[in-house]
Amino acid sequence: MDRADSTAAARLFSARFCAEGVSVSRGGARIVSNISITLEPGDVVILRGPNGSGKTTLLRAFAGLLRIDDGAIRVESAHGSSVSAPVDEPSASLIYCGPQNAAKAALTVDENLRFWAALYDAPEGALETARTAFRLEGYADRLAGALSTGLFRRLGLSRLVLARRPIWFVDEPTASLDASSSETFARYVEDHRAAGGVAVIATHDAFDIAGARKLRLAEEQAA
Amino acid sequence: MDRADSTAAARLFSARFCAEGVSVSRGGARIVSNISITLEPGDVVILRGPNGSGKTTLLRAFAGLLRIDDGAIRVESAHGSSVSAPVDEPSASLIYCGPQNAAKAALTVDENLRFWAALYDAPEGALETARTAFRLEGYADRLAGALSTGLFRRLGLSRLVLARRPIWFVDEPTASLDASSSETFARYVEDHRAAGGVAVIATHDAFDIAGARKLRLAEEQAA
Amino acid sequence: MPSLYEFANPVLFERWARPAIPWLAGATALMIFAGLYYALFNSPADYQQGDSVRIMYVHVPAAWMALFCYSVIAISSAVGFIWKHPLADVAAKEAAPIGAGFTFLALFTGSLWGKPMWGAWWAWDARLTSVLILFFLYLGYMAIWRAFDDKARAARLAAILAIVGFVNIPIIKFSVDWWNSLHQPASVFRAGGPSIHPSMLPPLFLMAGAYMSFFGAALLQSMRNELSARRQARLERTDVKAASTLVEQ
Amino acid sequence: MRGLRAIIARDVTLAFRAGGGSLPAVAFFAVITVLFALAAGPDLTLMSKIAAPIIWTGALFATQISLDQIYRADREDGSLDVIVTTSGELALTAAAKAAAHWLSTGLPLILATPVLAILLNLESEAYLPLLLSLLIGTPGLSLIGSFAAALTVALPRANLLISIIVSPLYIPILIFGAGAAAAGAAGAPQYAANLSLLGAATLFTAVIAPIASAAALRSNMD
Amino acid sequence: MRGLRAIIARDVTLAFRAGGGSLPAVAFFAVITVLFALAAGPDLTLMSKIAAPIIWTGALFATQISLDQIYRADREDGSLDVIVTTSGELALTAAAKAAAHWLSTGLPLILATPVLAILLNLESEAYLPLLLSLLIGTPGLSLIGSFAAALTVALPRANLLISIIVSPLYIPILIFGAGAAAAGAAGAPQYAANLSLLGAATLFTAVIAPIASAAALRSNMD
Ligand code: HEM
Ligand SMILES: Nc1ncnc2c1ncn2[C@@H]1O[C@H](COP(=O)(O)OP(=O)(O)OP(=O)(O)O)[C@@H](O)[C@H]1O
Ligand SMILES: Nc1ncnc2c1ncn2[C@@H]1O[C@H](COP(=O)(O)OP(=O)(O)OP(=O)(O)O)[C@@H](O)[C@H]1O
Ligand SMILES: [Mg+2]
Ligand SMILES: [Mg+2]
Repeated sequence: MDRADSTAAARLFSARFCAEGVSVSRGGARIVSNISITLEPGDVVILRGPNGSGKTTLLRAFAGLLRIDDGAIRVESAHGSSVSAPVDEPSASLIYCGPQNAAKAALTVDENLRFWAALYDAPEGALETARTAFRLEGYADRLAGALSTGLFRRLGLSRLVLARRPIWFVDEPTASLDASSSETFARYVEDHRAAGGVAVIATHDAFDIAGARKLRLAEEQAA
Repeated sequence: MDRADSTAAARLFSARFCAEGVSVSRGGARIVSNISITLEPGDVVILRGPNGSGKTTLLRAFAGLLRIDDGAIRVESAHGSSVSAPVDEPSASLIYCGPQNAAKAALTVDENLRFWAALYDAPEGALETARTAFRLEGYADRLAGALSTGLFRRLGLSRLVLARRPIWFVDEPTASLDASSSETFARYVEDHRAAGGVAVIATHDAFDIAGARKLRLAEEQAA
Repeated sequence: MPSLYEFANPVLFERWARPAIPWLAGATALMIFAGLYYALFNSPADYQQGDSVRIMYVHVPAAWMALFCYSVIAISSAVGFIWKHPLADVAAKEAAPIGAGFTFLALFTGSLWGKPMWGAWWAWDARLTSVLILFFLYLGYMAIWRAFDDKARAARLAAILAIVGFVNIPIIKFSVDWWNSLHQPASVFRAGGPSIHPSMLPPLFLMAGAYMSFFGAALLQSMRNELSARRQARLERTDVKAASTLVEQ
Repeated sequence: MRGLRAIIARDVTLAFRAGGGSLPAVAFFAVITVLFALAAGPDLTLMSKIAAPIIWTGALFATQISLDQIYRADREDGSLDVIVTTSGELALTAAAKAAAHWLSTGLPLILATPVLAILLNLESEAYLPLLLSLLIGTPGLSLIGSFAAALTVALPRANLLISIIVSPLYIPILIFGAGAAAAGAAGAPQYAANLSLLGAATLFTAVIAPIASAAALRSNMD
Repeated sequence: MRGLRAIIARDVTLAFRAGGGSLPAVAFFAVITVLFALAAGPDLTLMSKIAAPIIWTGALFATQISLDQIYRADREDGSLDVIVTTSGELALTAAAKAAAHWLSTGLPLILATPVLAILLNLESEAYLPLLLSLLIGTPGLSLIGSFAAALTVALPRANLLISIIVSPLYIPILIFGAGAAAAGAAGAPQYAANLSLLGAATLFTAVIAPIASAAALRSNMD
């Protein structure tokens, strides 16, 4: 999406994300506990923390992809009305982009994009926009399985473009991207926040967004 | 492996790696062409380049895991005698650590380590060393499939410890590692070079090793 | 009056289950003894089958229990799934091995009986196969419980399977009527009253009663074991790893 | 609707592409049938007696062998997250996945049946009942199977568990299906009854299985 | 040696763990047999006639269904790189992979045969020839199968191709194996001849298949 485009979309995005006292367990062990956070339109959070601290766990729980033990998760329109609570019924205003890329190796780049476009009910031109946003034009007919690691990651990230959802949870987006692609992604996040979008980005990289809140997941000091 | 240990191993490692005019194709298209490089004992190369420029391709070719179109690859003992040419007969002095981690999700961390130890014919204590080198002690009986991305990567990298081979080709080692684990890895590479080892490390991260050569694969190889 | 939920809460459960177990065990012993006495010495040999008919007193109640235990599992699963009641999940889980045991007993004794009656240990008719399949259903149900470390998830998934699998019970029950079969149709629990010789009924019902109270005793005991094992596991887990929290940087 | 159609189209494409996931099951079954005929020797009447049961078993087989892939592949590459979070009604999505599975296993099997039936020396009056029973019954198999797949999606490799779970649930369809095929071939009066019971079983499954699959998928999110 | 033993141990562990890779093939086959017998109805003499061919077909089936996994799983998670680069002699490694496959499919099938044979009403004098023929023949199936797996390891999902490649190669073993089982049951004189031809076929395979697999694996590196 070029910049003018997405800024024009500012009126679309006005969702607030709100988690209160969220605790999540995995394999019977408590991984994160009592997490509260409120994200107003335009808020971007960069989430850090050592390996195994629960970043992925938390993002998946926020996106309604993991059952929470305690607490509440709400997505509200900025006017205060509750749009939906993601647990059990993942909300149509959220998107989670995990470390896997949700693309099929046996389909071409374009076939993958078209499949997502249908699922996210993206409009006509979105495919083109997604292709250019992450510079995949040259690979339209390439099998996704024959892409390099970073190109495959770019394909995965292009879901963000197709989905056009206000609330993003993105997990290690830049893990195998080259410098210029990371840059592209960062600009794309800035456009998203300018349009009133919300994003939580888990990363280990030097990746940064001006004005983003920095949060850290760390093991509780043993009480 | 703690530092004293590996420095003591210095006499072991004295292999030289030599590639001359190497060209590699994939899916019918030439990806890298006419690459020549010689690595003396103690040389570390940090290989960079945009996504799709052929870093992975090159490392796999060096490690004898990909057929080369042209050129020659030799591993020599430092005294000049040719130990082996990796194509068709991958050399016992090389190890390639790719973006996948070669670990089985359905086996525990320790079972994976023990399997590698057998393949690399590692001595008794090596298992313990590998566990501590990448701080996996707490996870010995955890199924590898239930590790976080970064912990899984650490498990994958611990092959380097078990294999104790002089020539390393490591592909995006730090991609999902937290800062302290990247640090651990860097120290580990330094020990390796101090012991006379050779390493080529492809990365997009800010990762660096003092005194390492920096090489760059420039072209993005579009379809 | 306590609500159903309170009645089934683990502490209360312990309070009434513990004393109930010896009574049930005693009843089992008595009825087994009486039933076997009747079955072996005080009931007529069949005019066709001779003494091998006596396998019936072991076989038939076991087959009934196989169906009954599965129904217990399905009902407690539904309660556990809908009202999220942990005791119901535990009851379903612990009823499964017992039910599988009865199913195996029915298969085994039926097979023993089949050799003199039909000339083969096994025949491919719907009744026999569907009991075999019921055995698979039990195995699948137990396998789901075993496959997941996370007990809450295992409970939900096992419950879904048990409820869906319940549709098979009527099919097993009525397969003899619907499908070509060597096996005889129901002669006790059937429309129009029992059609077997009245003197065979007392030992049959005594054995059925014995199986029933055995089921009760075994179920309560293994539920108690499971509950205390879970308490233990919970106690042990707290000191494993601290959960993470968010801090602003 | 657009999403559901896309899911079906994609799954069928994947099945047929590059040796795919579920189409091979039919080829597989055909090969096994030929080899079985070879192993059983040249007794044609024997063959013709077991032709219909063999083909019905083949339907079970072709369905079962590919179940594992219905959700697991999507889960492993992250697509399942996308599918779950974009589906308006998860039960409908589950139904679409089952439909795609039928299109790439049940349907090819039905298309292959006339050829296999010739190889197995099926009597000519048995063709129609067999095909009809397959047409009515196999969608039920895919529906039940995809439920089992949803139940076990989180387990690393669950083939064993799936086959244990699925076999009891297949029984009604198998009994009525094979029964209809046999009765139809013999001109027996139970033919119609068996067919309508088969239809009822499949319809019932079509209602229950997607709901149960959706519940299982939700419980399996992690 | 240490590496080869580790490969066998790991593959067998994986097969048996969590519903594993190839063990289920046997369970799968058992379930299919049960369902087939149910579909075929209660004719016991018919059953006893086809019991041995069914079990031999089951051996092919159990072998074939799990071939796909022999190398592909290792390739996808990167283990194949490790195995290839550490193996002194790749043909020996290929033989070890085939041995592991046999231990987790052929052997369990042989162990399950007595039970399945009871269910299928096999005549008592047919047990020994059947078991003997399986014991001699199934290693050949695993060896041939692992060659086909090596040949197709680079293809995304190659089940179809594998079954096409493998079925003609299986024919000799199937003919001598099923032939030996039948002749032995009937007390026919061809019994010994069939068994020794079967043994010869398996031995020949044991020499050729690992070498061919190694060559195929090398050509498939990328
Ligand atoms: C492995 C083989 C067998 C299995 C799995 C089996 C299974 C069953 C089942 C499930 C029932 C309960 C029926 C109901 O409540 O409606 C039952 C009852 C019965 N079975 Fe079997 N059976 C087997 C062999 C036999 C044999 C060989 C005989 C004797 C010829 C036999 C005689 C009976 C009788 C008399 C009943 C009581 C029927 C009634 O009064 O309701 N069964 N069996
Ligand atoms: N399926 C699972 N079953 C059991 N435990 C799990 C599972 N997945 C993750 N865990 C554990 O939960 C903890 C948190 O994992 P998570 O993936 O959320 O960490 P993370 O912060 O994303 O780490 P990374 O930086 O390595 O990605 C880890 O200890 C991990 O081993
Ligand atoms: N199996 C394959 N078949 C055909 N082309 C391939 C295959 N694998 C990779 N390629 C292509 O080869 C080129 C180089 O890929 P390679 O993986 O070596 O890049 P890379 O430098 O490692 O990139 P990255 O930084 O993204 O990991 C890319 O254009 C890629 O699409
Ligand atoms: Mg993570
Ligand atoms: Mg790369």
